Amino acid sequence: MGILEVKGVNKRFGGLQALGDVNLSVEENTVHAIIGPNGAGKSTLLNCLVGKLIPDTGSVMFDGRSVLGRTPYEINQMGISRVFQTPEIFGDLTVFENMVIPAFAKRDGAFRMHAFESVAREQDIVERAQQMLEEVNMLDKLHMHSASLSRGDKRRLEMAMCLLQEPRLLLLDEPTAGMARADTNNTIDLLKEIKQKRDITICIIEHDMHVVFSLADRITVLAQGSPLVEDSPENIRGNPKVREAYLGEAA
Amino acid sequence: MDAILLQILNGLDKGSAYALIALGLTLIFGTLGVVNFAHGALFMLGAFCAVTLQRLLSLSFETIDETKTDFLGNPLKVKTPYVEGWFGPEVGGAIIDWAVPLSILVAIPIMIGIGFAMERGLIKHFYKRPHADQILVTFGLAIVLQEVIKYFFGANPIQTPPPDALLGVVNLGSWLGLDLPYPIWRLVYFLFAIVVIGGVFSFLQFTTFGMVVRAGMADRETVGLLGIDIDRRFTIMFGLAAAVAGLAGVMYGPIVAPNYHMGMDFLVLSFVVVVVGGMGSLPGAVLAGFMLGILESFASTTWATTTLPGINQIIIYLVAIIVLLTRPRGLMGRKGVMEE
Amino acid sequence: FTNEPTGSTVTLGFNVPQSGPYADEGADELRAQQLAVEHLNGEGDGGMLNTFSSKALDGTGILGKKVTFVTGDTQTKSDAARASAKSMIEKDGAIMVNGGSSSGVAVAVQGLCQEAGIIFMAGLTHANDTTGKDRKANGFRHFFNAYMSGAALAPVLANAYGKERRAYHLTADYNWGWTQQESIQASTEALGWETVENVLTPLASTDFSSYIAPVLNSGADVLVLNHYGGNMVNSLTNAVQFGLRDKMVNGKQFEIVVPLYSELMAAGAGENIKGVLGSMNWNWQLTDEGSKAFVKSFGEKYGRPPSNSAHTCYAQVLLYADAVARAGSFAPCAVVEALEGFEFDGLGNGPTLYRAEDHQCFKDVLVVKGAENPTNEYDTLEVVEVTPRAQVEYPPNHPMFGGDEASLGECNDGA
Amino acid sequence: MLGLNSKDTMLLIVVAFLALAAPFLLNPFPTNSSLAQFNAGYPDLMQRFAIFGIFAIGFNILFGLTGYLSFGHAAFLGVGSYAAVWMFKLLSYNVIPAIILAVIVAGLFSVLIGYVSLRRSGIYFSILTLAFAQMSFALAYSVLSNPKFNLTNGETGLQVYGDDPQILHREGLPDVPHLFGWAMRDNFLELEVAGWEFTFNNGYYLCAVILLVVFYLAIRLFRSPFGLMLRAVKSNQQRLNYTGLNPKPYTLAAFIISGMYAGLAGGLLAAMDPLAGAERMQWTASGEVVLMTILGGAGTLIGPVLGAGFIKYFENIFSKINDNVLHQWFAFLPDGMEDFMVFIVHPFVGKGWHLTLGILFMLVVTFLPGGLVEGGQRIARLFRRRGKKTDTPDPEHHPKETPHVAE
Amino acid sequence: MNVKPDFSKNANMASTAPAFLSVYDMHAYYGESYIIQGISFNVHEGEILALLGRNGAGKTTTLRGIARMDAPQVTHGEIWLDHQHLHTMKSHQAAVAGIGLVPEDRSIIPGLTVEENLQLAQIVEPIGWTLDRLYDLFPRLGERRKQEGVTLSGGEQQMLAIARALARDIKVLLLDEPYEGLAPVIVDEIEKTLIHIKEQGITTVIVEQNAVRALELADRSVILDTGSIVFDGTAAEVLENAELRAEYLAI
Ligand SMILES: Nc1ncnc2c1ncn2[C@@H]1O[C@H](COP(=O)(O)OP(=O)(O)OP(=O)(O)O)[C@@H](O)[C@H]1O
Ligand SMILES: Nc1ncnc2c1ncn2[C@@H]1O[C@H](COP(=O)(O)OP(=O)(O)OP(=O)(O)O)[C@@H](O)[C@H]1O
Ligand SMILES: [Mg+2]
Ligand SMILES: [Mg+2]
Repeated sequence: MGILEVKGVNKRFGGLQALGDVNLSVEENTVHAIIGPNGAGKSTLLNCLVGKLIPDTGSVMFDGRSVLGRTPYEINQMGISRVFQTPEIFGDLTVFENMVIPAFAKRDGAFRMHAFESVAREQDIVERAQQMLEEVNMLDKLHMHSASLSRGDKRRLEMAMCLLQEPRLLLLDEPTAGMARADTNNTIDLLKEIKQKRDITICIIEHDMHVVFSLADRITVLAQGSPLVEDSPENIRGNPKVREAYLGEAA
Repeated sequence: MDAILLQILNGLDKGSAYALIALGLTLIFGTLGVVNFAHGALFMLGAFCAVTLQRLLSLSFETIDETKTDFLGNPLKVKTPYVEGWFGPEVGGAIIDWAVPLSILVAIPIMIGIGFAMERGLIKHFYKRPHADQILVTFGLAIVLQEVIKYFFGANPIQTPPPDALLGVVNLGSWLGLDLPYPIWRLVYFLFAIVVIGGVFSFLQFTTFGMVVRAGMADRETVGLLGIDIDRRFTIMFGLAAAVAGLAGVMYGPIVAPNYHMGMDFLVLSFVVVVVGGMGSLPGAVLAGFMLGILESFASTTWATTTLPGINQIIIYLVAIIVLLTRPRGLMGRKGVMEE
Repeated sequence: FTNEPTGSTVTLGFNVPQSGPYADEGADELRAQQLAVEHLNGEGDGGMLNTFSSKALDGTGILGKKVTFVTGDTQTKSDAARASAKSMIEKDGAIMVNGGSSSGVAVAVQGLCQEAGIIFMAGLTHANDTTGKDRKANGFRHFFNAYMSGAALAPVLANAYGKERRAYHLTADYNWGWTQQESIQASTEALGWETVENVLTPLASTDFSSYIAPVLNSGADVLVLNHYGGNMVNSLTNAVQFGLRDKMVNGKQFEIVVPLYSELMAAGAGENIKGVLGSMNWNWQLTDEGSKAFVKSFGEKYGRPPSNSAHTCYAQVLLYADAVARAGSFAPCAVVEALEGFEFDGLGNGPTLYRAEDHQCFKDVLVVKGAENPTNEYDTLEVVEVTPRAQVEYPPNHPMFGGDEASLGECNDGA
Repeated sequence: MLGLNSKDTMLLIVVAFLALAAPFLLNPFPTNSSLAQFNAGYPDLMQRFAIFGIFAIGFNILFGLTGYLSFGHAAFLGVGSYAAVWMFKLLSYNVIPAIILAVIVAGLFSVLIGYVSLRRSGIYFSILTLAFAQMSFALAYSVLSNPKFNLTNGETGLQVYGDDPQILHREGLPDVPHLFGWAMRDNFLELEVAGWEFTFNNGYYLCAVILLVVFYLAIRLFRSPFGLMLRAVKSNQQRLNYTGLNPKPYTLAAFIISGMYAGLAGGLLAAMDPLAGAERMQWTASGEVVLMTILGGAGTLIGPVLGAGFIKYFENIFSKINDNVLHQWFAFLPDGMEDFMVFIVHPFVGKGWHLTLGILFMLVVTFLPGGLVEGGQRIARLFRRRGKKTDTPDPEHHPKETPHVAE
Repeated sequence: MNVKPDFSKNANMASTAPAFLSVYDMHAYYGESYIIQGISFNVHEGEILALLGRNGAGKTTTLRGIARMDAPQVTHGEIWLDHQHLHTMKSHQAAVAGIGLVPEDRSIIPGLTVEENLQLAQIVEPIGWTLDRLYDLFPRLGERRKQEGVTLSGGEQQMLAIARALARDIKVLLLDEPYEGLAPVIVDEIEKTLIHIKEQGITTVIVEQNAVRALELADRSVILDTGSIVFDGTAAEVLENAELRAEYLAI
């Protein structure tokens, strides 16, 4: 029984069957990659996991509890964090403030009326934010307006925000897209390190096979809304069907 | 029965006024995304185009009539309009009489010009600014326009009567055996509204103009990358909207005598209509205009006001609340337009 | 007492609407008040000072102090009016406040002046409450009121249109509208008319078509428009548009009545008011000496005849100054005493009484009608009848005026 | 100090100084000079500055932080005033219960309206709040003032009558709003110094103290995690949701807090002048606070107060300048010139005060996108630049602009 | 080692082959921040230039500067395209002059369908490929032509953005990270397309984090670091120079 159990999920957009009977089981403390052609439904699947979309049929269980019908923030509070395909950050706030918010969410839950404390005086939170920024190499950008970050930096920031929450399940939708090679490698190292340090399950969507094969313990290939195969990375790399439908020369 | 039909007619008429005002507003507000608090002022300027033309046409020379006296006991100065002097009382009188319809011709270029000037001179700098700033600047502009009109024309309402030929009442129901007397000018207004609405719709529907402007609103930058000069089109759109607002005002003059603050009176209402119709939707604005007009008419009946005292005062807002709570984006709103 | 003038001047506060729909009305009031100040200071031709029955004023200001004035904008909102009046009192040291163009404002400012301890002379306020349930010791009203309109109009209406009439009232849905409607209904019913319906219309309405249309099928043959200002212009215009005036109902010609007229409204309504009956406090066409003197000096200065609210504001400035002069003191309570029960003449409207019990002026009331053939732009109304004062009088404890409970309270000299 | 960092402490001290010294600062001209017209240091206007400052600060907590533009905030102000006057009518003229009830009632009212309106965002939210406020206004103006059930006294405004119960009123207490016998409208000190007159009014100082308290609270709120969350709502609600935070209670709390600020302002208005008019709830009044906030600088701490002062100043000072005053000003000029100047200035003052205000709105927002606060910052920067110029040339401006490059 | 641009050696400014697109001493700002600090380079007609560098190096800024977008503000410098001076133009004029930019965030226009997004590109002359031809190139878009553009999957959006650039008759194609978020097979496809485009005589500037792929495709390469050019030479040179790659590209 995995920490995340997706059973028989279907999702239609008008005439389009975006997800067709998806079953997926993610084991605790593993890195599970989902790959597949563009438009296969990977992001849609992720959307169903975090409450952005509600599947037409099927069930999604996280740690034995259903996530369906819960709002995104409840799902996050259950321990699921997500990095989006196009960076979603608080553009009007500074990098530091961006980091502080998830720290509060982690510490105080979905709502707390702390209208008279001062952010600057919450030592634990401030330290936590700085420490995390250091880990992703962004401490020098602490007081920058996050909207004026370059695209790769925005991605790193969003990653850091999610990691700071120490989620039990981290969903990454193409976390290294647009990142410079050096930072991609750093990210891989960072994720590996985090995995080592604490119990975390990672579900990653990525088109960069370097990343996928460096991290994944298991890979599911999605095509046209349904899982094509699920296997270990070695086997996937060797699978001719996958090579033809997806990997091309990269394999 | 007659009473109900009559209220429907009234509602259609009110509705066409609302729809016409909202149509102009939604071009700027719903489509260009500029919160234009000066829209009411444009409507008012339209009405004052008619007032001005009427005044110009009745510019007079004075002759002294010794037989009568004025309020100070001096000999009375009799005024004769120049046009009557030039064309004779018959033709001259008729020209003055037709001042309101004539002013449509005058108002179109004037209002388009005002729209252009307003966009080029002011609004242009505010597309990328927060809505709040747009509110402040257009509100400022509205005040200035109003005060200028007040300075020249005073605060009192000024009658702009329709031509005599369109003055009376027709019985719309005579061929049905019903008694439905209805002012001719209001019918004219209704038809006029339909024509203008139809014209604007087909312009935006059957040309790519509408699509380009919508696209430009959503993402100016990208549209520029595709070689489209969006600024020019925004200016045209503004001119169009100003013309629609102005025409609504010109034709409304005979129904309600123009005064300098008539725009403000309509301003809030027209925003409500546009939003109830749904941001970015032209048909929505028109539909909401007619719907609110008719509902308001029925809420004004004695039956309604005795059942629910004060309902006539709040009906529009009540309906707006209900619509917005049941339909998140108004009647026909498009997603993503001014929802942040 | 508050703002006791110590220097060589005395300051009056003229609080009138300068923005909003009644701005023109306010401007006219202001002109008249300025003229009054000139006359008090001995400039100009003296206007009604020459015809005023009391001769306490001599053109050297008030009690030898030169009169100056400050102005303010009521915006026709009670809040703004009070703010403006307060600034006159607190900042400019005004000893009296005069003017205004709505009953709500009059009542609000009257209350303020009562508390602050200065004299308030109401401008155009027609609701019964101003000198009815909201009467105040420091407040005075020269203008007539809704009850008087009814009392003056009803007989004329009965004469002109007969006693068997069915009236339909459209009434502006706020305090003034209600009191006027109540008064007109009472006085017309007393003469045999029947009231078919009274419909309240929102103040913010501009298009009254949906209120006019039901009139057509109601069986009524008279429409009474208890509206003022823009409301009245629009409702009347709409009624005419719907052909009401050309209609025959119950075998009679359909008629429209506008109980309260003003010159500005009449100008705004244009042709539509031809032949429509209503009432007024005063009109520039009156031919008594006082009126003639006033129209002359106003007309020569501003090139136009004064409106009836201008007349009221002018008269009140003189009345106030005169009371101070007779009392020999600016102290509000002394002024109140001098004005209470004061009988005078020569300010238009014939012999007039400032009644002590409620500070309401009693004088002749005009019934007017829209001119059929105006010879110039100011000649919009013609006087049909001057209703004698006796006919419009009522006891101070009349139920429409707060009954027995209404009281002026104590006069207040302030700090 | 007081849990603020040094910059905020400075700001608070400056505001405190300005507020407490207002009777001096706002009366810079001798009473008999021709410029005395511009003095604003009389009780009523000073009270208004403070009260509308409070109103705008509260509005800014909602709008400046969350970006939710309420177009119906005047409803809370109005409700607060009505509540306060009712307390005067029923209990006594003591302002404490009146102000407390005003805040509570406005708070409850804003729970109701906020809960419903916050189900939508953007312009849809604005129109919902507008609709609620306009309904409140329409009902207060007419229906709720009918003789049978007179809650608001309609057009005239709710006021205290002699026959009101006032059950806690005792002999010896003033018959006007007071703070334990300390009448709001009285002045505790009137100074005359060589042609200058300064009035120290009880009511104003009550308002000023309350203003300082709520300003302090607003600073704390802006710097708090709660304030941060509100700014996050404005920036990216979706991200906030996926970060495990529920935006709803945050925005609702902000809405209620700002509603209570409005109620407080309404209560104070009634406490200074015990009359509550329905126009206080009209959309123009709601629009006014929007304008105040934007004009001063939305999202800044001091901006709304400046904006409120600016608009109230025009309303009360410029509207009172009439031709007579103009003639006095220009009396030193030769006659023809004098008339000409009066002719030129005339349209912009007195009954033309709106025109000036409108022009200033346009100028400020066009040239100072951040409102008056930005104007202040620019001036400050100018001074700083000038001071700095001597040390190092600004490295940021290394390449000179060349004319042939289009922007 | 620090590789400074050496114009006399690489001699592009004074090269014998006439430059087609030429950037000379460009300086650009975002507000107060000085991003592009005087860069010059040339692109010859029909070649593919790879513009490389780390996150935040200023690649996007450079492309936007060339396309004459409102931000950044180019305060100094000249940009020439085929004897026309772009630096006096607005972005729509530059577009008409022959610039086609595929922005890094794809900028699919909300509210418009796929087809409308393409039609929009064909409103102003010069018109390039027909819609049919574009759908042939990207069949996926043909299938989705009635769908709202922004609901496309990430990869589909990328295709649409490229297709939209080709719908106009452009002289220079500026690609900002075109492979980002694309399945490896699709990257292969697009690579082929780019070669095809090159054969049509269209000049291309490509910004890409997948530097090796970009360099394999490109004729020449320019490397940026914090707003300045640190290398300008042939693509082969970069591939051979391990030091350079390690220092600026981390590969
Ligand atoms: N809101 C929507 N309405 C209609 N169709 C949609 C919507 N959202 C997604 N789709 C379609 O569903 C399909 C799956 O999309 P999804 O974003 O899940 O793909 P993906 O696997 O993440 O692809 P990529 O790797 O390119 O990001 C796509 O064809 C897309 O066009
Ligand atoms: N709108 C902006 N306002 C201010 N600074 C900005 C803005 N956009 C980008 N910058 C800054 O300009 C610098 C260059 O950004 P640019 O986007 O050109 O980098 P890039 O090379 O494209 O990086 P990436 O590979 O991450 O996309 C970065 O330091 C970035 O922080
Ligand atoms: Mg995806
Ligand atoms: Mg980039």
